[in-house]
Amino acid sequence: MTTVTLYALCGVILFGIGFYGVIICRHLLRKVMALNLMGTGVFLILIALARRTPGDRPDPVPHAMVLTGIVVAVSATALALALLRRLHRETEIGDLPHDAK
Amino acid sequence: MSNLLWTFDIVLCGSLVWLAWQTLATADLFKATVLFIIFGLIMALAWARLDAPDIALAETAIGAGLTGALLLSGLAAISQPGTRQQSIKLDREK
Amino acid sequence: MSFELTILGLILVPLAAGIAAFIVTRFAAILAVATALLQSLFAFRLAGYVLSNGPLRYKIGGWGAPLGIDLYVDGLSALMVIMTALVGLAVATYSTSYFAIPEHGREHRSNVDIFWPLFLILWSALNALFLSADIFNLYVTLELLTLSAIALIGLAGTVKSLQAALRYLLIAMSASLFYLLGVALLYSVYGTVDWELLGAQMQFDLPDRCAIVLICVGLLLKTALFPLHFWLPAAHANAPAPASALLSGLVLKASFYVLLRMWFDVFPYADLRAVGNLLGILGAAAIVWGSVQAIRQQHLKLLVAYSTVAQIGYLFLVFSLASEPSASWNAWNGAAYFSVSHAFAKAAAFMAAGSLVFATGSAKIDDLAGIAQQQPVTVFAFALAGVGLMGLPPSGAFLSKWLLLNASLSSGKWFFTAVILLGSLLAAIYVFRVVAKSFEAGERQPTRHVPALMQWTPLVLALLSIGLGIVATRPLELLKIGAPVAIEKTP
Amino acid sequence: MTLNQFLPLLVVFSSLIPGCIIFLLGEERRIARTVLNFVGAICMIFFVSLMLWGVHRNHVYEVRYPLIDGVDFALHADPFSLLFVTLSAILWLCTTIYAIGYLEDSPNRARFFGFFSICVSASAGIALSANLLTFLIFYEILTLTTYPLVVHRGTPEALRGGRIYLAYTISGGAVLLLAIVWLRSLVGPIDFTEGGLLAESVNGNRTTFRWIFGLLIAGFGVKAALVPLHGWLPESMVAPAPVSALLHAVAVVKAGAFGIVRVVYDVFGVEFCSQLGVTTGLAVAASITIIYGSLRAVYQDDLKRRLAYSTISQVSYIALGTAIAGPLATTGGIVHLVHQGLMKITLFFAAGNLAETLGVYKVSKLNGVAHRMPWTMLAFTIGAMGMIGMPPMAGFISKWYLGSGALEAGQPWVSLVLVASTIMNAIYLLPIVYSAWFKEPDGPWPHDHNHGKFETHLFLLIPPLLTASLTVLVAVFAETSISPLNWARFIVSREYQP
Amino acid sequence: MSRLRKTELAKVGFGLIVAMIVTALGCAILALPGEESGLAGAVMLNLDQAGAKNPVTAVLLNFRGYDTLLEIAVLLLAVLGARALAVDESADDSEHFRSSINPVLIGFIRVIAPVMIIVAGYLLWVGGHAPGGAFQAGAVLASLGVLLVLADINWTQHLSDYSERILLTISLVVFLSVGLATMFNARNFLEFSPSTAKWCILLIEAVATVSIAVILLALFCCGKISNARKYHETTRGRVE
Repeated sequence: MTTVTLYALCGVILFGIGFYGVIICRHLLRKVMALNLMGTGVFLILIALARRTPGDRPDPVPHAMVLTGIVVAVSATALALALLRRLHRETEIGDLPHDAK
Repeated sequence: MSNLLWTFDIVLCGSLVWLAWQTLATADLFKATVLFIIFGLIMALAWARLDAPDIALAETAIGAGLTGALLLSGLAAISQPGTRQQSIKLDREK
Repeated sequence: MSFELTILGLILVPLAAGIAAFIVTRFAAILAVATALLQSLFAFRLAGYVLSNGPLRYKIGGWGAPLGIDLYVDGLSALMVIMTALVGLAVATYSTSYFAIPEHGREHRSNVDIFWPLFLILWSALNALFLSADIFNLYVTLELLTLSAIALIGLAGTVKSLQAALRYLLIAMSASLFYLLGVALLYSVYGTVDWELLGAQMQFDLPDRCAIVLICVGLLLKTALFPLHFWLPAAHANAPAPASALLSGLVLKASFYVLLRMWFDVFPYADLRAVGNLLGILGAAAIVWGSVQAIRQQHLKLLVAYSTVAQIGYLFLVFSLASEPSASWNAWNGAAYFSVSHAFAKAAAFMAAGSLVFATGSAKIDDLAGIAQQQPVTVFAFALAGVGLMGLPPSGAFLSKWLLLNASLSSGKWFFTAVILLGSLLAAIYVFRVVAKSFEAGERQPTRHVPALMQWTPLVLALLSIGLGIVATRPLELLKIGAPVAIEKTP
Repeated sequence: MTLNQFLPLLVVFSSLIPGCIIFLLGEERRIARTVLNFVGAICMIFFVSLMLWGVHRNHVYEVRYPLIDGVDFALHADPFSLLFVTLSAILWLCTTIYAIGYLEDSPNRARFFGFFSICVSASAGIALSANLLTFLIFYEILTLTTYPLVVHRGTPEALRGGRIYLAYTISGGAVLLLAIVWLRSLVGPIDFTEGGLLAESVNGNRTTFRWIFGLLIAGFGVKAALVPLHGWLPESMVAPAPVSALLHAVAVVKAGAFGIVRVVYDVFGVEFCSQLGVTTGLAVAASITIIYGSLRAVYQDDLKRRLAYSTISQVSYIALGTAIAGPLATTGGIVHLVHQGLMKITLFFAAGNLAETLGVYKVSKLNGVAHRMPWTMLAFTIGAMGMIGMPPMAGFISKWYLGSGALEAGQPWVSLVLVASTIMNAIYLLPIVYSAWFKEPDGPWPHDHNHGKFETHLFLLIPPLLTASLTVLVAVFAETSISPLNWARFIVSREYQP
Repeated sequence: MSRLRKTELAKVGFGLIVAMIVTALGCAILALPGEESGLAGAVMLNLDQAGAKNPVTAVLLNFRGYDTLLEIAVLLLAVLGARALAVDESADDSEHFRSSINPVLIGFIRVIAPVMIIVAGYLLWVGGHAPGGAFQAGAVLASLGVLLVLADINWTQHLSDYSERILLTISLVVFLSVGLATMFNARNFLEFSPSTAKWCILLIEAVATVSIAVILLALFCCGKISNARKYHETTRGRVE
């Protein structure tokens, strides 16, 4: 096992934990955090795998992709929180009703 | 040296996974948010370890810092009473 | 005007217009309609280039794949861009009236000011997605699309719409991450994210399989294929009517387009027969389940939204049907054309539904009794759109179903034949439930006056969805250009 | 492109365009609407006569437009299509007059006349279709545009009738679609061709073709109201009288019957059908329908429902004539398409007059009605006699040809069916005539509208008298060159060409 | 009780599914080739023409600049969404507005603000050849803004909504304009000539820093910086 695979596997686990949290956690704030964890997992996989280059300089393309991804994640988080605030203002509840309607 | 790094890597990964799990598992939302921010900071270490200083910087500033601030302020906002009456009115209008 | 300006214009003009509409709110509506007109022009010009030159690439930044990002246009993407342009034009026209109504502006005017930039950026995202040749760039455009869609849903400001938007956000963002992880795996194996280069190399090893599954799951979640559709009805039914039209008509098609592209151009689809059959069966289940749910709904917009769940099912039949070489051409064409005609019909249906809801002040189907007398144009538009949904001749959906039926018969997959026909019958039931209600005699209170644009735009769009059945040769000609090599090119 | 090629399209447009304009005109523009209707109807008759003249001289009228590769939308005028389209055009004119009188001062007339005109273009389109796909397109348009007419009144019964109507016809359309796609996927694109085409292109699997034939007949049988697919017809009698008269007695059911004839003769070919052994099945189904329809008609007290069951029974004469597979019987079947149309529309007009003027809907309330409305009942009587098959009325000719055709083809049991049906025709129609003329009225009429000089509105009176006289004329002048009978012979001579 | 068991069951079941996904992915990761350079070679080959010595910056703003353009649009979208969702608070909570201004915080900010601005400038400049760049610099500036908001330092009162909207969008406008300007030189969209690439990138990054900072701050303030004060009133309770 190399460092690359260690971190990549760590990323996979984070992805799994995040996905589990998005679906299973009740509170919306926690779902949002879980979403971020999931994203971090993917980013970790990308960056870890980018380090498999022969030299000591990692592949910069995944790095750029991850930067893009981080920005997307923060945008989504902000939007989710804006929705959450508004929803809370109007209903005082922090989770979604169970039925899908 | 290599063994030391190995240990470092394993501890780092282990703590990342543990923090992630705790973020979702703790009962207290505030605690979870703080754990999440710590997770972000440790993550920056991981980025640095993976020769990704750009991302380490971005993660500290955006991932941990701003996302954390957003989460905290969101948490604060939803800890206050809302204006429920209005919501019922809004609902009826539709 | 050159090809370069056309293809860039399709992406950048709405983006620039969106920014402008955000800064100078006063002229936002005029700007949007002008942009929409320009986009239609661009879209047809682009199709012209494709028709005369075959598939084309444009290297952004001049680097070219794999280092840079390429834009790519072939028949399928050109057709999608035209669809976006025409539906977008209709939605823009409709929205000028819709958001001029104080009630839709809600308590604060800022909603209206925000709608136009959102709409234009969404448009830009759609075009960017249809014209991208880079699967990571597709991720970015998908995100752009999803975020604008979420914001549009939230624009309604009701509790239900907020809940729906949040659920949509969580699902769609996880879906994006699935997709991104798939892309990451593919990149880490092949070192490129250009789909043509990927398609040329792709194997069927474990990482490839994982990537395929991840990408499929992500896109299925975004396209709301049964049983992953649970987020859709609430989101589409609670958004403001123009937004519903965009979401059901166009946004879903975007993720379906990506899947269609990936499946036939990137994935080794000959090896995916089992997955394809599974998708086909899920599609069939979606048709039945969505239609039955639509029949059971009490609210007009929910009915239309469940109809979307059903109609999405037809699109997925292609993955099963196209695995037989004798049927692949018909199936692929049928699915591509179905997504276009459904966009028109569904957008028209949602806009007509929005007008009816406004006229009666109620979202319930039961409150539509006898409205045909007072709102003949809108009811007629809804009924015509319904014809497009049922797939009765001479609508575009009819020809698509004809192609799909042909494919199912020539591949011997009788099960799908039965489902396609059953779907039409069920669609007839839910459409005529509304139409029959509107014919009901009896005293009813006078309805509110519906602005002319909100009456006629859905009608024109519905007529277009019918017209698609009459002018199908040209679009099908266009589809041939750059159609996946794996597909037999002769009918 | 010459005008010749466009003529079929012009026929369709001559009612489609007025229909669309009528929608746009709105409710209040009564005069414009009336003018448009008449202009359209007269244009249609004009174009049709042009084509009649031309087809007789072997001119070819065809428009073709590709929908997708290998699938054409095509209109084509052959003698058989002209027979149907002429009938539609003439009866449309009559019904338009009638409808203007009938719907005077009722709401939603723009909607009514708009859809009505489009229905007529749909049936003209059905008549002129050159292939099954085009046929299906117009068939579905007919279904859709008839629906608003059935539910026109918006009452719960009307909505129920509409629902049943749709359930039958849309399912029929789906079955038809399946059959057409299936057929096409086996033998490629085929146009209607006199004498049929399939015989040459078929190799092997006959069972498949039997299935397809069955599906096609089932699809058309819904509209032709073949038992057991007839359920919608009595229910949609809730529609206003002009709708029942033109659409349910003529356009819609005839579209189904027309389709059956097309399938047997111009798609499969009568030879091939016999080889497959499907004609007997069709003949039996038609016979059962004839007997069943007549039987049920006897027990109906509601006048329009009685007529509806009578329609079910009579339309199957056409299918029967087709199935017997001999020149004489086919002539009988085809000419019955026209004759039955003329007679049945007369009956419906008359029934509508009774309902509209006097408020009489039931057979049992008809006593002495002829004293109040002699002209209407005269038309009714002529129609009824024709239905029974008395000379010198139209029905006699059809039955005569059918009967002798059956004997010619060596299927004498068919004449038994004819006899039985004739007897029952008499049982359910003659009592009406008798009580109307020879019984005394029971009392004042439920809603007696006084229309001054005439027994009812003039516009309501002219059409039945017109169609009644046509019923007589087509029979009296059956041997002249312009009679429907002669035209039917012309058709049959081409179908049975070697 | 049964409902509880049901949710427990769902948790376990879903956990198993996730475990399967994770296992499959893990196997896929282990099956990947151990050495793969991806596009690193191509990037290095073209680095001297890209106008930035830091390969990540080169990829972000040159090779895949189009992604970055769209990504800034994503950020803007989030602001748009937040603006649409923000509720215009009425002025009724103005009384507890001047409740407490924390003197320690203000003192801290006095010290830290110049440092942060310098750091941001440095990150922006250094991004051309070493780690750093617009996102990082923008994020630092935004953090400063957040601190100011938290300390109730009302620096936004002279910022009209109009100029705020311009600040929010300026980077997109400049990015688009630079991209289009390259086309006048008979080049493709966003194709910088090697000689001017450095300056194009610097210009874009400089403007992007401002916009990103404003956007991120706006996201923190429910879409509108000018909302900051009112908004802060509703949240401070918990944060401090």
